[in-house]
Amino acid sequence: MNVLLAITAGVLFGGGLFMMLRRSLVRVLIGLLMISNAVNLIIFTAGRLVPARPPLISAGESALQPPYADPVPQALILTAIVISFGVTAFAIVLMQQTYRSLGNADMNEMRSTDTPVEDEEEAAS
Amino acid sequence: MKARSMLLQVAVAYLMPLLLIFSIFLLIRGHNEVGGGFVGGLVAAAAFILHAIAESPKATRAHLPLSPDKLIAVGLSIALLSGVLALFQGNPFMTGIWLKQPLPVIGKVGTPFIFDVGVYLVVIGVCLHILLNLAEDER
Amino acid sequence: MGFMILLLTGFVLTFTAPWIRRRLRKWSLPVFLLYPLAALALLWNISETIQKQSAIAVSLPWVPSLGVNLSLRIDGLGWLFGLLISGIGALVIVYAHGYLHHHPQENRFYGFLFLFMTAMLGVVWSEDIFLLFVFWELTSISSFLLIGLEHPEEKARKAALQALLVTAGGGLALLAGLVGLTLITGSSNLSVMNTLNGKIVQSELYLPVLLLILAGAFTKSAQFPFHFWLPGAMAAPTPVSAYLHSATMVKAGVYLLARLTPALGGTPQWHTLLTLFGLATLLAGAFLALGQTDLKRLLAYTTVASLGTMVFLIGLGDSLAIKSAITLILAHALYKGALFFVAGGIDHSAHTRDLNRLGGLAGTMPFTAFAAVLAGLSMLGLPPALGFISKELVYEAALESASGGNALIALIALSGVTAVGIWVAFLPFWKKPDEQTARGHGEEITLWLPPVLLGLISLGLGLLPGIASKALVQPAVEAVLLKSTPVKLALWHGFTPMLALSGLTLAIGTVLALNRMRFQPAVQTILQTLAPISPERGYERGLTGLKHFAALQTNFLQNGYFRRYLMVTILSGILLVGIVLLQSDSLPWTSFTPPRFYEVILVGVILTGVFSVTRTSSRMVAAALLGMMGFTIALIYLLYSAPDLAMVQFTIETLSVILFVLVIYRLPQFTRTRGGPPAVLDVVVSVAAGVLVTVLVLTLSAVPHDSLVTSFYAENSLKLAQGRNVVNVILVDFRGFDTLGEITVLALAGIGVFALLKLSGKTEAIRTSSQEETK
Amino acid sequence: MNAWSIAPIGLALAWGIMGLIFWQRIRLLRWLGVLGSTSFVALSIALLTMVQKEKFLILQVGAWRAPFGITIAIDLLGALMVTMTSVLAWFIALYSLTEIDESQVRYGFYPLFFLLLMGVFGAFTTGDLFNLYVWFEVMLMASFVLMALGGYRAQLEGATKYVLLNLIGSTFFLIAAGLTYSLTGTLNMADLAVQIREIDNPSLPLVLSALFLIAFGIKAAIFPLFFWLPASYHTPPVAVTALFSGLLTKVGVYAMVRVFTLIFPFNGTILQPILLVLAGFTMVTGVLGAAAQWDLRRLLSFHIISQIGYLIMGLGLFTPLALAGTIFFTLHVVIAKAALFLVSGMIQRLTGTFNLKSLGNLAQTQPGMALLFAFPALSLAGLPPFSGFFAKLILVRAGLEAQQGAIVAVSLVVSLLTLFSMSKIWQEAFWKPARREGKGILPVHMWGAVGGIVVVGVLLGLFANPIMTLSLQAAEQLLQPSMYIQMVLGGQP
Repeated sequence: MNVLLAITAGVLFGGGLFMMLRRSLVRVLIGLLMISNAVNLIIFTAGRLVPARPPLISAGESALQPPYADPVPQALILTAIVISFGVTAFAIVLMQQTYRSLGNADMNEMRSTDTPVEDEEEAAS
Repeated sequence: MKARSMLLQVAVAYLMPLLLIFSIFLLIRGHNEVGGGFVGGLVAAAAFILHAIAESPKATRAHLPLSPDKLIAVGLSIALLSGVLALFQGNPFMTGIWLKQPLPVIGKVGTPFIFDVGVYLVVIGVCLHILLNLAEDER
Repeated sequence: MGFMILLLTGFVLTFTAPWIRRRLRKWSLPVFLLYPLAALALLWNISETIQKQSAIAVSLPWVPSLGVNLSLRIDGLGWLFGLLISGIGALVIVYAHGYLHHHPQENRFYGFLFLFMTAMLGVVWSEDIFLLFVFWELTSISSFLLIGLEHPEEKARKAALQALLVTAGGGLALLAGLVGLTLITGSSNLSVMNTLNGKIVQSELYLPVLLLILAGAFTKSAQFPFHFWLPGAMAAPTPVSAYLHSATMVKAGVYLLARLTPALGGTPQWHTLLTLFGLATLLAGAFLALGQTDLKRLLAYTTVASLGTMVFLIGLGDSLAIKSAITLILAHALYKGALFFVAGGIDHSAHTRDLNRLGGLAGTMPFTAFAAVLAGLSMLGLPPALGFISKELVYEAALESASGGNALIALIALSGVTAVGIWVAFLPFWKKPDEQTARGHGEEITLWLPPVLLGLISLGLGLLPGIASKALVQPAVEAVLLKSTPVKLALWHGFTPMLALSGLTLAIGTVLALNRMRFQPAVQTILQTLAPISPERGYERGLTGLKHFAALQTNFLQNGYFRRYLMVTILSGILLVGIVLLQSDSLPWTSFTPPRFYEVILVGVILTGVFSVTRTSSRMVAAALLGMMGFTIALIYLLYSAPDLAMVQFTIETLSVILFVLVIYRLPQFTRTRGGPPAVLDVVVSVAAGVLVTVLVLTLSAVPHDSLVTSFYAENSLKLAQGRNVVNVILVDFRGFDTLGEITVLALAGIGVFALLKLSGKTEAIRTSSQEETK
Repeated sequence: MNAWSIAPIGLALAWGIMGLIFWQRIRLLRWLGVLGSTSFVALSIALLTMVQKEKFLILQVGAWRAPFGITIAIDLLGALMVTMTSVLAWFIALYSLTEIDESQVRYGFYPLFFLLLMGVFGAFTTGDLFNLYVWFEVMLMASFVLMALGGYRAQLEGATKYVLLNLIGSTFFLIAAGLTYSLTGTLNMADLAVQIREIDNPSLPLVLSALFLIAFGIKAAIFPLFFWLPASYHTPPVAVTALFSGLLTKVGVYAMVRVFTLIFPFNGTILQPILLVLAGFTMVTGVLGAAAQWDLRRLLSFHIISQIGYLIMGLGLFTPLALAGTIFFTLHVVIAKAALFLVSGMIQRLTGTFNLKSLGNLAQTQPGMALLFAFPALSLAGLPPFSGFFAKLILVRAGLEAQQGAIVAVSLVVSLLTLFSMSKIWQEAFWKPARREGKGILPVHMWGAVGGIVVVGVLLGLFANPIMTLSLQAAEQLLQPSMYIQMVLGGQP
């Protein structure tokens, strides 16, 4: 099953990347969201999935009884999910503001900060 | 968010307290069962967002005991202080300190739990800060 | 110790001199003179030690961890150079008080001058080669500042840059060479290195080190083909030209070669390279000089020729050649300094330096004319000036060098130099004035006294060759050769081949000089024909080429297309990981277990979602698909025993979709990529990245591991951390510190969104400063 | 003693929270900035002396023994970096008193400033791989906001690229960290060092190293992953640019140094030549990029990339001397670069432009500023007796010792081009006749801040020995990880 999930994660990642390579700001955003989901899935899959119980110590026990799912990747992913939520929330709003300020949602039109400055006085005359 | 429906308003009026109680429940039991500060905070935030959708962001703000940005500050402070407490015992930062006796309803209380409360508050604060401001930002 | 303090004072003066000058006005002259005079006094004080062929050394730690120390050592060579630097320096200060009076940069000039003087003294006194390098580069910097003194003129700026780039470029080669030298010898101490000739010469690094050091010395001393910056440097005010670009700084390279002779010399490579470049420079300098009409350029090119001669002599390397080189250094510094002063005086008085417009100044400028004659005698190599002795020695060394060709080349070139000497020293004063001639208006004592003094010294040393040889030349020669070498200079050797050559030189030179009008245009024509392949043009082409290439590559790389950036970034990742994967021989692989039915369904949903999302052109559909994929992932988490994860994923997905929908309405529909470029590459890269990720997951999770960490948590979650939900315990306790960072990120996101929403859009209203440029 | 190692992070968070509490009190916040950074300077110097004495400061957070909890481990490198950060932050805070305008303060400049520092301190002190990721994110998130704070069009546009490309970097990091856990079952760096060495198949760690190289390479802006930097660095207020130039890319380099010395020593593998080649290209493309610019700040931004090449070169050579070179070079370049950016900010304030073509004659009108520019500029070009010279000297020496003549040659040529670039600024802004005269007077604290940082830079060159010795010691520590491992895993909690 690992294999199937690994492929899924790969497809999600590749698909997200493809979307990020589009020109439309909205598509780029969608790609970003897909990639952050893909990464979590990657870590999850890499954390060795076996049929197991959730990492909860049941009443009466004093320790986890095997087989249990590795809680560490879960904790890591949880942290990662929350972080990426914060980051994507910011990114989404940033894109919105960029669009508003530029009046354009075409990534190819966003080049002003890279193209060399014109000579202002010469340009003026 | 202009379109408001009567039905939704009524539903939210009942749902919101329920959701809030559920979120606190998630927070408290998180140490032993599925749940925790994150999920609790997210659920609470969802409750307020629902309210904002049904009524208006402004009305929701009126319901909040603290403004979202203050919630963030308070939450962070609680989280930090819960870690600092250990220093007074001469232990490393964030070493758990537990009350000997469990409290009723809440159960065992220790600094990790207080830390989780901080997390809970930050999550609520941030989600509301983002979503409310975004919802109010009609241009 | 006094020397150390002296150098330190020099740096203090660098920064305080402009202020002193402003406060004291003309009284600054005596104050400034204190510095070179103090240097002279210190040198005078140790003269007995120097005469006894020993040296003064002092050392303080600087960066001992790198083996770089403030070690000074003043031996005969350093002593002679020290005398020249401080002596001529004192005269330059006097001269500049007259010459630069009312110059807008006057005050600053003295700061730069002291910086230079100190740096130059440091170069010739350093015992640690890295300390030497420090001072060496400081001379380049001060030279840059001084050449650029007239910086509103574009010419001055260009010349300054040219000099800086050439000498600093050489300096970098020098640095590499010096580092190489320390690697061979294990020391950065010059005296130590100079005893390790055998080790150095046998090292396989010898040739590269030699080439690098020569590159440094040759650029500094304006050897062909790096000579071109020196005439350019004549954009500097004349006191600067006299001091830096004839008497002292340009000799730093020569100094270094002399200094390193015991360490690096004595090999065929050394001999060949130095004599070759030396002679080439001598010829080129002499020939180029013949084509000039500007006094300072004439002098500059003959300086190039003299520097070539010095390098040639050091290349010969025997005691006669070294003796001759040292004598030439001394003689040249005296007469060339004086002639530059004279040229400056003429310029100051007649407002031109063009030979064609000068003449008959002897009447209005008698003292200057006197100085010119004194210095001219030396330059022409006429007895009894020191220049005569030095020229005899040059011929003697050339003749001794077994190759008659050397002497012939020297003869040709020195004849040219002689001609130039006649033009510079005599034409402006005694040529009959015509209607083109500029009128001079008198002379000032500050401008004629220094050259007269230099000329008199030159004459005096020629008349008393005993003093010159015993006191000045011999200690220096011995310091170079590291052995006792009696030096006896004399005006009269009898009728020798050298005397014949001297006479011949003078004769040819005079003929050339007298036929200037016929002869000079021809030289100029040749130079013009050669101009396209001149090193100077090469430098300019290199510079323009560099600028073009820089613009080209930057526009290509940093082209503003985000897609391209992302593509390159991802491709590099794929490439790098791919390379590593390909060159590793065996990789473990996860075994395939047949999936369960509902797993297939969930995976199918996600795959469909991915596929549809890439195809859809509706924002809402995309949002819905995103949500669908997110919730399916939550189900996968649930399925694999991660209920906490599922719950968080579920709620966060909900919030994200709300957020996304809130925003997406404000954004436009997808841009239609009107036919657009084919996305084949995008597809290929995306697929490759996806495949790579899958492969990575499968290989890296294939090796079984038993995590100590996991079992510790399983064991102790309840016992030590009082919680049954192990994931939660990890989050708030075991790894609670991560969570602290994580909620900080969240808080930052909150602040950020708020700031974005409130601040943007008000753009134009508030803004006055930083950003208007870039808009 | 060990308990102090948490202090930078904790203190930064505390100041950040204070900033949030006094949200709208502009004047108070401004002084809070100076006060807070003063406390960092004091703290970091104390830490540095402690580390000098005790070699390591190790703290097991929550008293969980390594590798079960998160370890904070400050070695000499970490302490040096923290000190550098604090010193830089102090000058920036002083400079910011007027540079950051009111609206930016109102919308969170100071909390962001402190939390950015928190992330940076965290990254420099943590001994846990995933924790490093978290601090990276804290730092990045703060930098995202600072980048966009102000909301000007160019800022938003620059920030968009900055954010997206850096998120890709984070993605690589996260994947790499996850896979590392998958391979070894641990995240503690010291424990990882042990576990990785026990893995039979050497290509598996190598694959991870490649992933980390890309992840940190993006953060460090090496060739060809640097695009985000020139696209965005010139858009925020100059104090922010100076702060970023000093910290963000350097944290990337630091992470590389840490991970590649402690966990994945890569010497002898295929990655070593790759790293050296990348270092060369980074230097060259950066400096050529600078040569093509006429906007002062863009020009300086491209030089950041070029200088990163030198740092990577030291890492790629992988000898004690070379690593010491990287460390010393980092300290040098952070100070010199920040000084140059701040001077450019002063120039812009006076003349209203960053455009070299419009500037001119400042050597006449602002001799003091010329001096303040000249020192760090010469230092950056590696001329003696400034710190850049020693930084270059040590790298050249290490390169020749390792018989890597090619990279040494490249580094020397690039340093000549750097000099060219600096002299271009000098010629255009300071020497040539001005088209537009500067007007007005700059506030005293600005002169103080820039003067101060320039003096620090000059002292770093003139009295290079103490810091050089520390760098050499730090490099020794890095190349003998056994001590670190033992201290973390076996030492007293």
